[in-house]
Amino acid sequence: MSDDEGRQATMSTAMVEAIATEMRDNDEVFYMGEDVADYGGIFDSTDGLLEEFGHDRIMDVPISETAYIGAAVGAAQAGMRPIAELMFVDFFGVCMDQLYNQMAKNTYMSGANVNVPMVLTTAVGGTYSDAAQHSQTLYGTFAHLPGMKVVVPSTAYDAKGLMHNAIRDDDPVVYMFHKRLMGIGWMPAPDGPKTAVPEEPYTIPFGQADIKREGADVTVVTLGLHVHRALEAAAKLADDGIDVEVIDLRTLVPLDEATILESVQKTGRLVVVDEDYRSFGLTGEVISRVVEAEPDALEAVERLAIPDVPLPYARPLENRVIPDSDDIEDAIRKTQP
Amino acid sequence: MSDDEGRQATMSTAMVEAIATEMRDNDEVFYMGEDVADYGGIFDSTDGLLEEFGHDRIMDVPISETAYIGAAVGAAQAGMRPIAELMFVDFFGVCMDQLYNQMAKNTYMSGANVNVPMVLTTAVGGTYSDAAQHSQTLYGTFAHLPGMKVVVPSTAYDAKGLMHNAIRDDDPVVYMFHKRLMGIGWMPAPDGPKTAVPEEPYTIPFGQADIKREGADVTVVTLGLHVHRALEAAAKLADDGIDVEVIDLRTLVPLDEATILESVQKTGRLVVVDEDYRSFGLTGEVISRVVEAEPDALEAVERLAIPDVPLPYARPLENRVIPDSDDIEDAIRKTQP
Amino acid sequence: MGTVTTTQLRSMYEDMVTARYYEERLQEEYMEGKTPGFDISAGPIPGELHLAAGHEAAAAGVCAHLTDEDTVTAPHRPHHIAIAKGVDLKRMTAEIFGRETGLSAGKGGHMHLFDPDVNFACSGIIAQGCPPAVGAALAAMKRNESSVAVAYLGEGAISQGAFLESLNLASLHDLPVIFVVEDNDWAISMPKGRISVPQDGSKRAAGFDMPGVRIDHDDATAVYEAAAEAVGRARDGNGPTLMSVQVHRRMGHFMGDPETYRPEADQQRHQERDSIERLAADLEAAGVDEDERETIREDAHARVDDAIEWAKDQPEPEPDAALEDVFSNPPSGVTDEDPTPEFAGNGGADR
Amino acid sequence: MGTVTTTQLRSMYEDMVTARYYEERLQEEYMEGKTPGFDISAGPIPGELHLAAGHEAAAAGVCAHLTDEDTVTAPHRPHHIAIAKGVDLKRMTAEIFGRETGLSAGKGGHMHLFDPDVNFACSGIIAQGCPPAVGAALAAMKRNESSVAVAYLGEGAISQGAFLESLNLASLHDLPVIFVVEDNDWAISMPKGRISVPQDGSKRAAGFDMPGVRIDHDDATAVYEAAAEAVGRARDGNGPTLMSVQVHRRMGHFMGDPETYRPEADQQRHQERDSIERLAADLEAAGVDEDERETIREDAHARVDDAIEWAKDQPEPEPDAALEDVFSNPPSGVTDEDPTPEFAGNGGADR
Ligand SMILES: Cc1ncc(C[n+]2csc(CCOP(=O)(O)OP(=O)(O)O)c2C)c(N)n1
Ligand SMILES: Cc1ncc(C[n+]2csc(CCOP(=O)(O)OP(=O)(O)O)c2C)c(N)n1
Ligand SMILES: [Mg+2]
Ligand SMILES: [Mg+2]
Repeated sequence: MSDDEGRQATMSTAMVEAIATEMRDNDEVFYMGEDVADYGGIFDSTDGLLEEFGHDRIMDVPISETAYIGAAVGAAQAGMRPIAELMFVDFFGVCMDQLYNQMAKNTYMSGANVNVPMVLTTAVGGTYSDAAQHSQTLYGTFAHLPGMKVVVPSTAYDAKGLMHNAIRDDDPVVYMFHKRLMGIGWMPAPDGPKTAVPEEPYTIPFGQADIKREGADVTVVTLGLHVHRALEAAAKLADDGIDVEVIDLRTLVPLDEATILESVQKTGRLVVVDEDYRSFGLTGEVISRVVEAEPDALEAVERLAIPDVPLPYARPLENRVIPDSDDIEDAIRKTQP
Repeated sequence: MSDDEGRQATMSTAMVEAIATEMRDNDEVFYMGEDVADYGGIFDSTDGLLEEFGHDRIMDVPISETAYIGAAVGAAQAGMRPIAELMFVDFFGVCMDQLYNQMAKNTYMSGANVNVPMVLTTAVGGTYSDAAQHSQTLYGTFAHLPGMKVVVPSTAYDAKGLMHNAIRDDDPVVYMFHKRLMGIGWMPAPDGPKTAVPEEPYTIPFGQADIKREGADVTVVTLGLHVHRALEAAAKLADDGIDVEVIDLRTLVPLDEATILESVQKTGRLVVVDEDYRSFGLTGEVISRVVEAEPDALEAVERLAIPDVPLPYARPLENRVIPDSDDIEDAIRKTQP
Repeated sequence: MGTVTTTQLRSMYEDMVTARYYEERLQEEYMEGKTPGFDISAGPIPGELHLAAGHEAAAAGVCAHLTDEDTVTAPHRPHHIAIAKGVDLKRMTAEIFGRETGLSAGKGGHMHLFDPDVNFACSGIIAQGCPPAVGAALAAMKRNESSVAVAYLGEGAISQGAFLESLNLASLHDLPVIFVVEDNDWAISMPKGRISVPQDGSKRAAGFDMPGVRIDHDDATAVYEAAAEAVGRARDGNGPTLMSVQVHRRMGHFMGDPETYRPEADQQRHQERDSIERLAADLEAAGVDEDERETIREDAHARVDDAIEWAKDQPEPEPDAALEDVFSNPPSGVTDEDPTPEFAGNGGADR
Repeated sequence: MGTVTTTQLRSMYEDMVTARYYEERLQEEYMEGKTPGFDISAGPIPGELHLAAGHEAAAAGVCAHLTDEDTVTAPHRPHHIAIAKGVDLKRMTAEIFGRETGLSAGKGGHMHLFDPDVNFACSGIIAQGCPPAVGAALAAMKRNESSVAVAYLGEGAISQGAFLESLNLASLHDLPVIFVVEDNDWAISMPKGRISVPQDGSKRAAGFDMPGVRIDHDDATAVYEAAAEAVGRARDGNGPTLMSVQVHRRMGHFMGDPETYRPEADQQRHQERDSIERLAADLEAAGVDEDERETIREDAHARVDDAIEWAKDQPEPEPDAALEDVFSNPPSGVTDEDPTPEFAGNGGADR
């Protein structure tokens, strides 16, 4: 919506609405996860779905991620369209073989004789002192390994459209929702993610980044929570006459290189902001794509991410390592002539 | 050794020699893995050790990577110095939680109250048609997650010194040996990895890249098998008057940024060659580090890696995606004025 | 001999002699170019090769009860199971030779055979075929279909989380799935007693409230009968079964395995126990005489020779084909017209 | 009441009332600033908080048999176990409040308490404490020490690969390790019957040739006696034991859990079963009267209040401390003089 008209919804509501619609339309869609039935998802990812669809289609599962996510792979190969939830992305290590050696590779290893139409939903992100085993985004970890489409919505509007596309997609999609954006009662979201959301279904194709704010002086490439932190920084800098363009990647695989390049050609300055670990990840990828495609476009570049340490617990420590809008502001200023 | 004098050894011999020496010196060192005892390691990583140390210290284990690698974590926290082998790095998905949520993070999560002096050895790499589940290097996957030192030797000399350092190190070290370099009877190695190796112990500190060939016209940054492929390309290009510098990273964590920068300041041209997936990995990281530190140093840059597809089986397909010396030659030529 | 009919005996025999001859022929082809110096990258068959001579009874005896609608997942040693499940022999062979017309267009190889026509798949990671088999069974239950799923694994895999978690999930929902442990005593160089307690994989069932059955001699008829019960139970909605079948490893773990860790007496013993001869005796008793069996064998051998011949004639894939098939769909996930409603086109843009 | 002495009863009582009061006090502190509107980021205690009121008997009854040399790994709900194991209460509390003098200098928080002085560690990932406990037991065996290891887990964890694989590894080598399942009927919102068969975790032992014992009422004395046998068996080199102890979840899964999924009657039932009152009755019978118990309680409460007071007075860590402690050693791995022999300095350089 180009303005705030229409029904406002939280990100979780929008996401759940897409799931419900697809489930109504297609009996082959079902949802498996821990605490997704009676609880409605620890982060509201299935809120209200049990009432409409019952325990058969909104399935609580044993705390056996390898077994039930692998079962989703098997059901998907049999032609169903399961959605499996990994409660926190930080738990990927207990089921990664199913995710990357089976779900992600079976299509290729079979010469596309077989496909795996499933969605893995998973909660990501920090900012609430959940420490090293419950606060990561792992964006780079998933985007690095081929065979998975990787989706990271930042608004309710995007969350719904991307979820419709994810469920309809014939390939495995990893759908990473940031806890801080969901609009959960006990974890207040910033203002941005709650947007106008049409009631009818719509899709947002993968690989189309979204320019969340247009600007002429510097390009900020980011995703998830940090879209909103970047917009905050941009609003502050506008007062100082620095005109910031904020690109929300929305999907990491596929990556919308074209939109990034176009923006950088305009601004000549690039700040990449990521909530994942700094090295061997997203910031390096975006910068390299630009340098490779347009060796002379960049006059200044900054990368901002978790400084290669696990996520600490205490607030001053966590605040130190997760970039906030002040950090983004500083990074942007550094790129200015 | 500055020339080929002295005893020549294969990479596996050199690696095993370091392990044997450390085991003789320190009763707390032991080795766990599948087929490491009577078989001597599928890739010769423990060849001959059973005879000297017996089944108690060269332990075959159940095919339960989570259990035995986690047991190594526990034994290390109790002060022993276990070496645990993951037969192929491609299997990391069945035990990743122990590797990254326990082994790699316990030091940080305990405020260094606890440390985890263990080595994870693992075989990496393709070139022999072992397909998507047995041919990866996953360099970027491991280097991305904080808390593990990541070592990738390319020669017998380096393999020995790095292994001594790895076992003596008080922190977790992931030691990735490339199958094609080991000098295994049934998988002929190229010429390079067999080098002169002193009989006595020596260490190579982590974070010191090694300039395997000096050159003035272009910097090739690479590691593992591709050090040798780059040297081959360099030799061919020398005939055409292109003087190639080849940097062997040797460790990814820590990464020797200084050596890379110094070289690039000299050559102005950078080719990064990796046997891991292209996106969100090593090539992007190296390029970004250079661009960040020396925004104007680079006149040309090329990245060469697996083009974001799983590793295919048939030879023409595998050859297509793993960079060979011709590909490196081409990439280097593209950087030349 | 209970329930098994002569037709079924004959059909199992056919599968088993096909599989045995197939492995022998592949061994020949594989070793060509690798003799005398074994170089894994030389010769007409690329990569690793795990052959299953001595395992045939476990495949034939179980798959005899399955239709194309039933799902089977196999581990790294899959050929005999694929054959018993009815996987297209020619395209499977072409895949093993790395050819364009192979089941996976040369991308998968011998550990990654997928034939959706008969719902067969495999994976080279220990025990990771179990969860997808449970998933196929779950799909059958959800769709109210009577198909079942079978997950094969080695006795070395009985201590892997993926298998153990699958037992609970299958038992919890009474899913129509059968786990078949092919117990050949060895996990590469590790004898089963060195790595698992108890050694009999079927005993794992006890901790998961499901029946476990052990067939401790590789007798196809005995496997058939145990499987009749297990598959019947699954089809009737009465839940999963765990079977452990004693088989034999007549060859090395993979081709090129020197087997220096293996006592000669053990090798000997595994050669002597021949499930095929055993089944021949059952056939004889059922009135299928050596002449008839000879005909079956000859037909089987011809089929195998044909498949190998055909496969070797197939073209290798074009190098650039390596860049295809990461996704079955365009990366955008959009195949048809963009169903985005009009006003949503600019929807995200300005928040 | 068999083997338990009055001293031991008294000591268990002390641990249990300490733990109970600790959780009640933490609950108060935690909810401060989170009432009426619950915001997980507000108030003096950061992050999630999983309290163990109702679990005390499982901790006290087992840890009563342990010394500082024995290792314990706890899951996400660790305080009562830490207390019974003798973890420094002040530094643990400071850690929970995110202070610089906390056990982990504020880096770990309540799910990541490490006290090497008493060999206590925990992990927030389901069942992943099991393999390290097996490793501690393996180290003890290799070093010929008589120490044992105990891995705690919830009944929700009995279907996780890490636990199941650990059973085999421990049983295979007869390692001195005890697995203690704290069965509080619930895994967050999932009742045990919905996610595991059988529901009694101790039954898993059957598939791994090891003894399984169930204590189906949370009676510290009964736990103590079962643990005496299990720990004794381990110390004597006779291998592992799997125990499952019925406990009760008197509070929500984590603080802020609305428990809307939980029937009132169930909540009621869990409140009524009080292991502390039960133990009080045992103490009474052993001649420790209410006056003496009151003194024990008062001392315990004072210790807890002190610890909390102290913790809240501690400084928060400096932000830049976040950048330290990824490694205990310099990244180079070299602490002392470079022991590289002379000629090796340039060794790699020219190949
Ligand atoms: C998770 C994992 N760990 C290790 C391996 C390497 N590996 C391949 S086959 C094998 C032995 C398997 O033994 P078993 O299950 O008994 O099957 P068999 O080969 O005897 O048929 C091992 C360890 C693997 N493929 N996956
Ligand atoms: C591998 C993994 N999956 C899921 C979770 C999320 N989680 C945390 S506690 C919990 C429930 C645990 O139940 P139980 O083991 O019975 O312990 P309780 O909380 O009842 O003490 C879950 C699912 C996790 N931490 N790790
Ligand atoms: Mg076997
Ligand atoms: Mg519980």
